[in-house]
Amino acid sequence: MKKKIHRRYLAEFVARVLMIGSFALVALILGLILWTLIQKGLPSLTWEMVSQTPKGGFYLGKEGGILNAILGSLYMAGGGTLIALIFSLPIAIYLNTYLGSSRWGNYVRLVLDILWGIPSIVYGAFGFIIMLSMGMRASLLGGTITLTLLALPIMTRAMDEVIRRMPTDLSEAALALGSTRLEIALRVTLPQMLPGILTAVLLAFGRVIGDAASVLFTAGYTDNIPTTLFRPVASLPLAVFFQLGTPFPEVQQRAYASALILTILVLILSIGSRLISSRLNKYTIK
Amino acid sequence: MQPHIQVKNLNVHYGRTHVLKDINLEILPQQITVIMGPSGCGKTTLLKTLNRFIELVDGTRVTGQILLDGQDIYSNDVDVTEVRKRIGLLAQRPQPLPMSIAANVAYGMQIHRMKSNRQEVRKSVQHYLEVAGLWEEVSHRLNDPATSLSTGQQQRLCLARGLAIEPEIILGDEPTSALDPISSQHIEKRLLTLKDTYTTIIVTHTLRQAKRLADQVIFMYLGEVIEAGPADAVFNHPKVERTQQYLAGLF
Amino acid sequence: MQPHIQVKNLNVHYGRTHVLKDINLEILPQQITVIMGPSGCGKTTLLKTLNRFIELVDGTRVTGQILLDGQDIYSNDVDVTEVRKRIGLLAQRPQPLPMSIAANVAYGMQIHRMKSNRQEVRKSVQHYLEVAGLWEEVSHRLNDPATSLSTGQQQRLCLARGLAIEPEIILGDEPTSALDPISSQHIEKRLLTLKDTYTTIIVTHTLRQAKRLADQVIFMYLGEVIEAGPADAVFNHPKVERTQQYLAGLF
Amino acid sequence: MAAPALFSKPEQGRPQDGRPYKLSISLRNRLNNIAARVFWLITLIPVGLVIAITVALAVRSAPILQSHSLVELFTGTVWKPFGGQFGFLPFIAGTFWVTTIGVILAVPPCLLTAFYLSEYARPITRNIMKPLLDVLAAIPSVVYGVWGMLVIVPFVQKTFMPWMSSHFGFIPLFASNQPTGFSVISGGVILAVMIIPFIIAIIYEILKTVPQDLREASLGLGATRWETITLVIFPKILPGIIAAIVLGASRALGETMAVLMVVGNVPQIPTSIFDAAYPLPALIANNYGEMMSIPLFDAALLLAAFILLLIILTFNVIATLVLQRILGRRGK
Amino acid sequence: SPATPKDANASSESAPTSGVITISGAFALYPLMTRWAEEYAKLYPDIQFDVSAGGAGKGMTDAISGAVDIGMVSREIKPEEEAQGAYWASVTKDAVFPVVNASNPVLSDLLSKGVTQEQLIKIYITAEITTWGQLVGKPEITDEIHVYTRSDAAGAPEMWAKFLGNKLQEDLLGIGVNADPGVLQAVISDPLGIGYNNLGYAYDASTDLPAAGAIVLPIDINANGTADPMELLETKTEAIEAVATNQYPSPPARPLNLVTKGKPTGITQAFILWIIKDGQKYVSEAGYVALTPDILAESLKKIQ
Ligand SMILES: Nc1ncnc2c1ncn2[C@@H]1O[C@H](COP(=O)(O)OP(=O)(O)OP(=O)(O)O)[C@@H](O)[C@H]1O
Ligand SMILES: Nc1ncnc2c1ncn2[C@@H]1O[C@H](COP(=O)(O)OP(=O)(O)OP(=O)(O)O)[C@@H](O)[C@H]1O
Ligand SMILES: [Mg+2]
Ligand SMILES: [Mg+2]
Repeated sequence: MKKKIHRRYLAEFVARVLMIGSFALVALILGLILWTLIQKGLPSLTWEMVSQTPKGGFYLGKEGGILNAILGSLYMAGGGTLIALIFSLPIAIYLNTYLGSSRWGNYVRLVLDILWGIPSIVYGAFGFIIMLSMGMRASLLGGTITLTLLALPIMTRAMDEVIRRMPTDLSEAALALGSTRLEIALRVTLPQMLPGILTAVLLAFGRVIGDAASVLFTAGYTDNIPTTLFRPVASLPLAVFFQLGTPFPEVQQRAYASALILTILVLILSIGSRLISSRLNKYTIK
Repeated sequence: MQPHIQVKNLNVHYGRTHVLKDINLEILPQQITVIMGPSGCGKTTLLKTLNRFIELVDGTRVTGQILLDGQDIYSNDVDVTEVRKRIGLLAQRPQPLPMSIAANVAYGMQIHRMKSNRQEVRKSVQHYLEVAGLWEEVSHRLNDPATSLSTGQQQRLCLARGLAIEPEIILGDEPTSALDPISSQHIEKRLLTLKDTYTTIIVTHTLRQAKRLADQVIFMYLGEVIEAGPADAVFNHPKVERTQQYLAGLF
Repeated sequence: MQPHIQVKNLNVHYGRTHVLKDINLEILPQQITVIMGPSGCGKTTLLKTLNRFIELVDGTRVTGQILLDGQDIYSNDVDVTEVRKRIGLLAQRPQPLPMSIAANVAYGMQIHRMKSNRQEVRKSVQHYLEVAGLWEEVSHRLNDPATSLSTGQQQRLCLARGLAIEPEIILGDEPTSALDPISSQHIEKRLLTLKDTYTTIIVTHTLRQAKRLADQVIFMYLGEVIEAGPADAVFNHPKVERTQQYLAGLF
Repeated sequence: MAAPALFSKPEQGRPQDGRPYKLSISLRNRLNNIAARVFWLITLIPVGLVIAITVALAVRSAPILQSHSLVELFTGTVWKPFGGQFGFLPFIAGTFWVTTIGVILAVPPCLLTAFYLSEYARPITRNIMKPLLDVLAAIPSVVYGVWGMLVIVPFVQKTFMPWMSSHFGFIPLFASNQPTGFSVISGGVILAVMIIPFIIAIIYEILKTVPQDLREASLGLGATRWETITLVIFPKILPGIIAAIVLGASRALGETMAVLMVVGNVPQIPTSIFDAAYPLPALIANNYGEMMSIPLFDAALLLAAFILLLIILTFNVIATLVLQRILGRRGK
Repeated sequence: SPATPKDANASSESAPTSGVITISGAFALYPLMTRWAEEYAKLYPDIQFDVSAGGAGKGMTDAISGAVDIGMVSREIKPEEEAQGAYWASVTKDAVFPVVNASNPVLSDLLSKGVTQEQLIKIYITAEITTWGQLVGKPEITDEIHVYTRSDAAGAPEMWAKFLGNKLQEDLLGIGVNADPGVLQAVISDPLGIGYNNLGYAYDASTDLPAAGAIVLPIDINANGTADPMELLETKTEAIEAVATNQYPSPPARPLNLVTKGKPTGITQAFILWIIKDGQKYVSEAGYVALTPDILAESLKKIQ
């Protein structure tokens, strides 16, 4: 009964070493990137950075902050993610609860995978063309819609892959009580799959809050705090992009600080929502 | 008496396997019908056919008719949800829903909007948990997840949940298989009292239970109904040799 | 006789719930020990503690000792896999592995490299399916997915699969609950023949089955062992009032 | 006994034989049906979007298709748009190389890490790791790109490439023709790092849907955890794993900024992993500014997007077919 | 309430003093533009600015398509663009300088001899010179030249190509790196690298010297085989001086332009005029090169 050297245990051991190894590798890379951000960004991360808008000389290394970009990103990414959620949840539910493994479902999945693979810059350009043809200029509205489109495929597909694997016993148990599919979706599938759905939402949120190319075209940039839907709006990734592009080392440092702010925002959101979900999570069936 | 359910020339195939063969049955209202037969003979399949669960399994083919009060439940314009509400199935493997113990029982009442306020729902939850003989064990932990119950407790929970939607017809697939004799008897008693309101179909492997409960008995073997009729007749004067053997095989 | 398993001061908590309380037991080798008790009293928990399954549930706390041939199975240098191979558990809810029927039975033999070639594996698969009384029903569809079996068939499959790894100790959690009496008896007979090779612990709710099988009996109630001893003594001269009541409550 | 009709009729809402008042089933069903219809309509959004994008790209890339033959566009290797030469082959090859390397590098650690997190790791490790993965998915591409330039490119140039080419230089795949570190491999590494959080997160969630009973069934037979993973869990969720990898690869195909910052952007067909390459998204991103101001160039760039779309489509269709193959074989 | 101009020299009196001006385009002009915008908004608090970067081409596209009021373009305007209505005025000047790594193996030779336009063509266009030894006439040195160029379409590479025999960006050889800081970074971390950067990147604003780790390669403009003092641009001040006085060739020096769709009107016109007149005093403060008076006058004429 004592641990013996045996081929099987060797395999287990090797596998475990490999797993811990790759976990360590992933964690290391993660750490390395975060460390780069912290090391380069922390020194210039001041309260001024998050509480003020850029003053005229901000990009020349003078005073100011990126409050405009923080708010802009939160508005656009938050709005985009929420709107995308409104659409992707029904799609994911429809694909699984209503359709099962039908052909149409697979077409929709294929379509979503394609959308997911299209570079965001194409979304940006596409949105730009459409906005031009409608006489619109770069604006909060345009940016939010584009980010919605960007978030939709990953959110839907990630949810879909998780919901797809819900045990059939569970939906049968609910069906036997005379539930309609809608009721199963809302009262059984959602609570049971909540962690997976949350992960999907967070992945999509991360994707859109970090994307620069699409908002460059459709949301533009400004040093002002957004006030209406129809004016250009700043965003964090563009702030990073612009600051990195300046010749001044102190401004480039601020780029890292901006990226760090974005990271912290996402971290807070992720931890917060996961905490809430683990509360609700107590009833899931393992 | 008008039969509540009529099964006519029912055949069920899973892919190439022919599982139910030419079943013809009449289930009488306000009686307990017990289905018996060796493991794998098609009892669960028959029950699943009665509430249209069978169509959830890929690759099944159902032919023949099942008439509920004279209406074919497989006809196109029938509303499946309605069928399943009226014909409640207690599955062989108890499967709690991902919610608390109380919410499991309340679920059906809520979706069917059977109660007008929380107070009533709470009262009903208690009532049906008592009917299933689970109330005492869980009254102090109604908000625990239903998965934290033991298998037997889960089975009783599913029973409570199934009765709570007040179906017309109860299909019980070995509803006491995981229970100790005392709990079983508690439930049997309930089924007997409820008999006048419901039409009940029970699958069981326990001959004693069958004898205690049955008004009508159906014997199945290899996908066929080999004998069916009033309990008394079937148990005491089985006509078919197989049934005799089966009954004799028990002790 | 040296006890095969010794349970000393065992306490198990699920979170705040104290489920097993101060259990002390000795399981003798080459005997069948039957555990009885009302639903929810902790039988499954006890079995899961014996093969260290309990640690897979989040938030459990186990204190006390379980000695297998004198070695504490919860000590740090013990290999869990080895424990689980030596103490085979037949779960209360049969759970087929997502593979074919034959592969389910062969699974254990293959990971333990118990057979040297395919031919032998195939022979063993047949052998154990016969032991479980399933061979006839499935011999023509060994490559079908195991999930396409009926619940009772799945239960027998899990039995075959569990016996195939030739454990020293068999823990059976109501291993015949979904079976008809004839299949049950087939399995009971097998368990009796295998008794000399294995140490067997069975949970059952059927008093008759218990009487047919038991060398030793353990009565549990609300997480405690209230009476334990040789079958004859416990069934015929129960010392504890609860046991008397329980035995009387049957029929 | 006059039983109520099974068919959905409005009278169903009335109280029946003294039983409590219920919301009529037909109303709930109507809700359900309305939901089904609305949901169906919503699924049309992505479909419509793909069609719209395809049509838009096709229309806008039409000018170049009129003046250049498809063969010329797809087999040409010279990219001099102002000289009228539009050879897309280097870009297609670049896309292929970088994505392939990225996915190959990402998949094994992703699988192992997801398995580790779900099957072995203590809850605390999990709870720390998951938000970090969320963060990793959110860091802007430019930051990855800069990080790649600061860390990966020098590492490849000064350490990895010399070592590889001194040991394996005789294999053309590892020859150092362009010893700057801006290379296919750097792009692949960055891509791998960028898609890792997506793949791990999705596989992890899929692993969480595997019923605990199944693990117990295998462990109860004395299987080790690794055997349980490889023999039971892996086959069970294989379709999900493939889907997760396909999603990761699709992301890799479309990633732009980070890759273009480290990949060298030389329109040539790479023959070694240390050669520079020029993937399609990089082509679009590098020149997006000039789009629309010069018509034929505009058409060429949109054709690049169109080609990328076709590549993603082909890739996904192949993946779907492979998946169906696997499922089909298992069905037997 | 209409704001009263605090500046007596305010341009056209009739121009409205409130509204929104949107601007996008070249990264090169972005920092300076935000400065101008701020100063101008101090004078006319009711005028709001939305300034965005994104590259010269983006500025051009946006301006032509009417997506913004002003596009910032750091290159020459092409005939096609003019045909589509692009109207421009030069507002400041920039130049591209070749840079090499500070630990280049033949650094002293390079600094004493400089490189001629001819040699640069052989490196960047025809690939006739591939080693540093070849470049300085010491064939025993076989270190390869690692050529870096810009991957993104922008003013700098266009001007650089134009300087190298009137070529196009697509003719430039070398590893493509994104944006000015990218090329600089690549050269700084590669001892065998050569690249080219705009003024602001080639030199460090705070030290007045070339960016740390990099050396600005003197161009032997008069092709006399040595780097004369005026060709050896050791500080930023010297470089600005050389560009401002047209001693540094043009291209690679070039004016930076503001583009509008058609001749600007209203507040846009007023703002550009202000830039050309009063705005010029912020140019050198931000490290840019002021235009010569004649070019400024020409711009003024175009806008007024
Ligand atoms: N995960 C859990 N969390 C909290 N309580 C639990 C959990 N699992 C079981 N319990 C409780 O522990 C007690 C013992 O459970 P156990 O499954 O051992 O009962 P059992 O004797 O096997 O019952 P049965 O005959 O119904 O299977 C029950 O009251 C049950 O509700
Ligand atoms: N999905 C399926 N595909 C193929 N065959 C199936 C499937 N489900 C069940 N069967 C077969 O159909 C037969 C009847 O199954 P059913 O579940 O109705 O039996 P049962 O009478 O309920 O048995 P038990 O008492 O063991 O529950 C069995 O032989 C079973 O193997
Ligand atoms: Mg059954
Ligand atoms: Mg139990």
